[in-house]
Amino acid sequence: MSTFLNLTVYGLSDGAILALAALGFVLIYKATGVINFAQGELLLIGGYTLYLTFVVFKLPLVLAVVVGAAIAIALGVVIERLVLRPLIGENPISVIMVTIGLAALLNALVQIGFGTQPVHRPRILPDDPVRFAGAQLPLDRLLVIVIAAVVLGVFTMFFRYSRHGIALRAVADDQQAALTVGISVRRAFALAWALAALSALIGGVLLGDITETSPRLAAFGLLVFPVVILGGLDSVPGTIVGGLTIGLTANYISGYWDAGFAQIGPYVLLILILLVRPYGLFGETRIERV
Amino acid sequence: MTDVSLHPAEAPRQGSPALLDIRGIEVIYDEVILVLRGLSLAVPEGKVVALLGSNGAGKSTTLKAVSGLLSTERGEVSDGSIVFDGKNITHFDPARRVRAGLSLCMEGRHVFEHLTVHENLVAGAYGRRGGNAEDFDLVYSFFPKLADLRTRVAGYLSGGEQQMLAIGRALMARPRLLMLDEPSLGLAPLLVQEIFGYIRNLNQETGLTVLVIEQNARRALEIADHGYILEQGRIVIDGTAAELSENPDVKEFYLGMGDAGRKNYRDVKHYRRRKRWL
Amino acid sequence: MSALSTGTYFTSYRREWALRRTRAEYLRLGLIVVGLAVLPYSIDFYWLSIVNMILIAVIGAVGLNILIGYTGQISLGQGGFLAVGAFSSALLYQRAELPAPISIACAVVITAAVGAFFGLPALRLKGLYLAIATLASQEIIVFVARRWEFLRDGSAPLTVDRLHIGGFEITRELFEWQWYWILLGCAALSVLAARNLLRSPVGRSFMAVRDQDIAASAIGVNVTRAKVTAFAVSSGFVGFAGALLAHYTETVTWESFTLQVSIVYVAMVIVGGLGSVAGAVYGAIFMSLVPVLLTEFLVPVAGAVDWVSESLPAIENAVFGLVIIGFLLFEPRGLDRLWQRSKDYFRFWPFRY
Amino acid sequence: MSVTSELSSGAEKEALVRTRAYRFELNSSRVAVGAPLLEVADVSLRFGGIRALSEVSFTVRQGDIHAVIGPNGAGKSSMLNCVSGLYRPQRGTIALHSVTEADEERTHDLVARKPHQIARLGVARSFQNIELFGHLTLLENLMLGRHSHMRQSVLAGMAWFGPARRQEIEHREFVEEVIDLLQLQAFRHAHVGSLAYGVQKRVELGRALCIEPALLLLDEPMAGMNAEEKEDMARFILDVSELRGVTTMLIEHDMGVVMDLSDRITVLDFGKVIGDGRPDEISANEDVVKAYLGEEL
Amino acid sequence: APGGDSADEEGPIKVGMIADLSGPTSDVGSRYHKGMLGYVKWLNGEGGVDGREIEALAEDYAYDVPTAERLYKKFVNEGAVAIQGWGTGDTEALSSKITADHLPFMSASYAEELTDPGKTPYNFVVAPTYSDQMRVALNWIAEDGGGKADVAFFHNDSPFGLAPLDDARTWIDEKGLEVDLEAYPMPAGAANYVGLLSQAKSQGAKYIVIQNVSSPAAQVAKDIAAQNLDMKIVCLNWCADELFIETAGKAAEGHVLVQPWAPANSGVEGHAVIDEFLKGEGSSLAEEGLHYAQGWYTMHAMVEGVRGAIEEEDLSGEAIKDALENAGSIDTGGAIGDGAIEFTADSHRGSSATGIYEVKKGEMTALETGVAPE
Ligand SMILES: Nc1ncnc2c1ncn2[C@@H]1O[C@H](COP(=O)(O)OP(=O)(O)OP(=O)(O)O)[C@@H](O)[C@H]1O
Ligand SMILES: Nc1ncnc2c1ncn2[C@@H]1O[C@H](COP(=O)(O)OP(=O)(O)OP(=O)(O)O)[C@@H](O)[C@H]1O
Ligand SMILES: [Mg+2]
Ligand SMILES: [Mg+2]
Repeated sequence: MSTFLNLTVYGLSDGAILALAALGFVLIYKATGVINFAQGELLLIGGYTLYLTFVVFKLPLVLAVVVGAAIAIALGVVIERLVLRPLIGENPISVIMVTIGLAALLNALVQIGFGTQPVHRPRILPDDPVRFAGAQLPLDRLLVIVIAAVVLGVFTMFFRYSRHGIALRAVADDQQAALTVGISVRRAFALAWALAALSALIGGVLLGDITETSPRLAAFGLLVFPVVILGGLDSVPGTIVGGLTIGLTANYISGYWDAGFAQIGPYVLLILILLVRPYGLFGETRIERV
Repeated sequence: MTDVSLHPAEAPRQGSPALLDIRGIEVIYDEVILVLRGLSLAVPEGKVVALLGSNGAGKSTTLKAVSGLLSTERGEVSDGSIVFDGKNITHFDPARRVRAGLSLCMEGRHVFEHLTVHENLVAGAYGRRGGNAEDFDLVYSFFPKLADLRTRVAGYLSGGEQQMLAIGRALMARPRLLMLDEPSLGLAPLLVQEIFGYIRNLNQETGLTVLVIEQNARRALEIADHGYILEQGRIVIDGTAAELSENPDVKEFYLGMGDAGRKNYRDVKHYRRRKRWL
Repeated sequence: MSALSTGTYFTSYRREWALRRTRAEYLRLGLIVVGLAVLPYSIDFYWLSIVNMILIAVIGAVGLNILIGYTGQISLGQGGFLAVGAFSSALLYQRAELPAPISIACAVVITAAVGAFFGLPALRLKGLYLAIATLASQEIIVFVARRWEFLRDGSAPLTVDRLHIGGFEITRELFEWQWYWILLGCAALSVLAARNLLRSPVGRSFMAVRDQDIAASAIGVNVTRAKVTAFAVSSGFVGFAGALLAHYTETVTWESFTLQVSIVYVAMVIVGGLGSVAGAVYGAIFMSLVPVLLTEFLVPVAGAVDWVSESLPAIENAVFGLVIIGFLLFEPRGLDRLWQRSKDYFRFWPFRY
Repeated sequence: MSVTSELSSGAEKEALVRTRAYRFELNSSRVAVGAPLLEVADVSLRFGGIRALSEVSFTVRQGDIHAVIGPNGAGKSSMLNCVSGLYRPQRGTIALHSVTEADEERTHDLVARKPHQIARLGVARSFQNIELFGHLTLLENLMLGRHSHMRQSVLAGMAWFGPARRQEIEHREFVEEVIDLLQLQAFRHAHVGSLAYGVQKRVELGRALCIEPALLLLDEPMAGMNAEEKEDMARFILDVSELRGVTTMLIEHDMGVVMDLSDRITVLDFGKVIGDGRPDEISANEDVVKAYLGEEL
Repeated sequence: APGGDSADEEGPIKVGMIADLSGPTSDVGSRYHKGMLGYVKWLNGEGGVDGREIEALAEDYAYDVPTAERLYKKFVNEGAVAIQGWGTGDTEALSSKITADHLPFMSASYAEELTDPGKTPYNFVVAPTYSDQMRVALNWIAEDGGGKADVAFFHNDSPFGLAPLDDARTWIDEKGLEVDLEAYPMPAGAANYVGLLSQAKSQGAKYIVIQNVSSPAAQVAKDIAAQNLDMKIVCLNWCADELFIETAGKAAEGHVLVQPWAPANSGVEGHAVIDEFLKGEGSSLAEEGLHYAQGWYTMHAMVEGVRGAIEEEDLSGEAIKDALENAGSIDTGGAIGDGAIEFTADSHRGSSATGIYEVKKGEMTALETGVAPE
């Protein structure tokens, strides 16, 4: 029982971070129709940004987070402006390729700036364990779950009900029509990238806290794919369900079965789910009428 | 025939000062395809103007140039200027034109497929912070059917329903000039009748200025004050609606009338005719 | 009159179907042939080895382009299918001792079958959902290759004996040289076969599925069959490339077939130009050469400055990323399109249009 | 059967067909003129809570131009989609009759079949919003219309020389005839995506004809055209119907076109049949006028 | 033709180096590579080999096997007389080629099967193999556990991770150790290993032997601390280093590292020369870490082969191989194992002794040094 509880907490916290990473991915996809292969790198940049503000610049924590967020948002906007805007209206596959190039570039920039070794920064989250139902539960993981839940909740509400949320979805549907109603497609795209970078910052910082801040953070980005597919590429709530499903599955597999399968477990699950629901659990069915 | 000017660019502009004044614009796509070749037209405040022309003449391109959509299709205005309400808007970005009071209802409806009807309308009022209850009431009063469909996903509506939504959405921006690109496309006769009725009402009740592209020339000339005929990127004829309806060429090619009323489609023969103005 | 006109049509079809029509095109073809013939005599064997790897990549990229560019089914499973081809041929040649041509042929068939199997989700999935489902196939295939001991020689990786076909054997001294001719032949055949296929009904059905699958089904194209065939054909090419890779590199290990490989292949297809056989060729050349040339170019430049030489690899990667981004910003439709454009430019010169 | 036709006598028609020297029969149906070709019975179709069609029944007879009209959202396109297999109705039957070479009568249940199988039975169609293969040339689009008549061999295709090329030539001749019929010669090698709207509509008709249709389904072939272009399109549809005997089902909102061209009209409203009859009967039907026509005509 | 053209001429002696400087193992790969380059620079400063300089043909392959294959050909083409590789992937992929091309090859992949000249005559393994390290670890665990112990073996989910497993089982049987050994593959890129730990816990394991790189090992240490588990990690080679300690922080305390290369703080005599050299470069071994010394002495071993070949006036791959096999004991001043590297014609196992360290106050503190499996 205590093992189960433990695995559940760890699974949920892994899942929460995955959901944060996936959130940015979904935002970008939904608004701009771009599959962002640099999502893992945004996570990486997020982790290093806090290192920069907190350790290198020695800012107090709160300020470090605020400045970090500003940097992340600026980065998102710059990427959109320099790299993606010129490609508005091009074949989505070409745009995918650009994000692959972007991933290589961002990764290399981190390496140039911070080297290939892990960097060390003081932990932000308290890591004393709490005892509950006979299990030793790590406080930091519990906090990760709470923080991620709040962030995801805010994003979901924003997307569903706010005027800007609707505008982002409108842009995703039909850019020309969005222009005719006065929505600035460029601003919407920039907003999507900024929000994606922001959520990646939160994810990267949390992940860095419970693991390490090193170039390896980027590898976590690959897991975003099964997450978003499970949830549905364009569903914000889907990322939460997808993230938690993948997090829990991987942890249960490695707790009760062969941990090696934890690596491909998510993919097998993904294929099975796609066979039943081709647009993921919550994805929008593409409207095809003739 | 006599009253119809064959050279509109040189013709004196009649009536009140134009709300929209297009002065000799040239549009090219892809840096090679020249579509509009020095097109000029004027839409006076408070009037309904119809723009007619066969497929590919450049009607939609004209509206795209006015609303600033060309850049999304690798097109650009390479010469001439577009003046709206006294301001040269040729190089404004689209959002700014909407805020200035230009609203375009695109050909082929272009509703936001995955949004509900209501969300479509909210998006329509984006430039005005989402619109207020009054705006929604106005739209729902013009299109009562939309009120029933409020929560339906727009992509699954039938063509006519989508067309109403598209016009409703354009109205949410409270435009001064509403541009409609083939609003009757694919609509049932009763609806075409209704939609043109709405347009007339809008114009008469709210003083909204309208520029409408239409293939159904008869309907368009019924509600329009003024008409332009566009062929191969140039205005070839313009005049008041009444003048145009009497023009024999317009009658033959746009109104489908033989010498004695409407021609039966079974009587059409295989031969190529030539429009006299070309 | 009508008899006459059908008669003329008949002769004109042939002319229409010739792959090259104008004199300039023949001239260009001639130049390419001459270039390819003198190439192995004009470069050293390191550069020849790069050419050989490019030739293998050409086969794989042409195959992948059939799937992505012509059928519109994005696949990130290329690395996995290369692995299937490589392991199949290596095992059949090494353990079952089949002659190389037969083992390679079998590898093509096996990979086509595996590809068709992993293509089954494509029947229900669209676009990017499919792309990620194929990512799953990549991960699963590599997982199997990593875990399955049968695919190793004890604890060492699978080694493949030097290629011999009948009495002919590749020699150590002429290794790259002999392989060049073999691979050039294989690549040329593959390119030709792909171009032919794509103007036959099967190829057209691929493109129909890509452009408008609902309309395709309504005019009698069996969309299911077209998609599965596309996966099989594409994987067949990839399997061919994988098998050649196994014999050429003489060692087969799962670590050669990572996701990175899949991504590089997708990059070849996109940078080259989607839906163009020639584009796939250009893309394979470009993506293989850029990193090599970058190093050649940057190492001497960087040698002087200490800081630079320490982060040189990272700088190389950054430049590589920049090259891809810059290139796609410059011409999002790929090298093939760039080529067409420059041809147009000279045709219309000095007029702009 | 046709109300007014300048080519009322069979001999006259035949003569015209002969002078134009067509080698290929476009019409692939051997059902006798006037006999039922398509029988739709009790078809109901729902999308979630929306009833697109309820208990729709009607019959299309060989040789007719059969129009389906009705307000927007009435279910006309959905009906067509059910016939061509793109939608599967929850209830009802759709039967297509055919006569084999050996004069055996056959009935095919279309509800159980996939779209490509239905196309193979000779049901060809065009779409409301043009659905051409935009990146392909006009020729390739039309050759795709021949797809179900061609053998599909990967290996032969790769080899090209031999059977593949022979087959290509054979079918190309058919396609050239359709090009000739629809006067598309000028655009053979153009990518259809860049063609003018009206031409695209014609290409779509051509692609359908290449199937050698037993039944031709046209969804608003004249939408977005001006009077002149409509006249051209009307002429093509009449040619196909009168000269080549192809049975046609037509959805159209232009009442002039519908009344002039069709032999029979079915009217749908809210998924139900509210009228079925000859054009003169329909224009006199009060329900139809109220639900659909308004003051038009 | 391949095989060291420039071999017999005057001028620099070229050695190819395939390094991971930007790939997944670049954290240690770059340290190791720097050590090699440092040695070359130092040696050339000292006058090179018999008056001839060593020229390092070094390039990054980012742990990408096809790139490694390409670089190999490039180095051969440029006349390298020997090759320094790095990881398991490139070592495996190149082993048949170096055999065919007669080029001596060393790398940081210490798989046991590479020590058999009958199979891979040109591969030289300078350090104790993974299997030897494992044997030492098992011996130590058996003793530390009071003769009996339950051991969980956490390994990288690949042939590299599995390399010592079979030998370990055989060893347990042969030596009659009362050790219960269970193997668990570690999924790559996981954010925690609690699942594995709870499996190990239900197995009753008190010792976790880890055959993986240091980042995941450090994560295991953190998870053990977070879970308050009574388990001791025994890291082999690639996770037994300063990186493990730095990354795991205080969670590293008390865990055991089996590391054949002497840590920077050991003060072994062989490190003096390195420190001296690094001082001139504005750095120190403490800063560069033990993998620097590992690279340094691996290069040293190879150069000793080259030196022998030059003495025979035949700078071919065969000659270097023969020289290495007959060089006798190559002294490293205690930098590795029991201090020396020695190859013979029958065995390319350069050394078999290793040190055992405990993490105390963030330092590697020797428990035993120079322990060979027996
Ligand atoms: N994005 C584009 N790129 C290239 N050419 C274009 C583009 N859009 C339109 N054209 C060309 O410009 C010409 C005019 O097109 P436009 O859409 O303005 O015509 P239209 O008068 O609206 O016709 P329709 O009645 O068919 O809507 C056509 O010949 C068309 O092929
Ligand atoms: N794929 C679909 N999913 C959900 N609802 C659909 C779908 N296709 C059609 N509908 C619904 O079925 C009803 C009938 O639509 P249909 O397209 O058949 O109308 P129509 O008679 O062709 O109208 P129009 O003349 O405007 O084209 C509409 O309410 C439409 O919203
Ligand atoms: Mg238009
Ligand atoms: Mg319809």
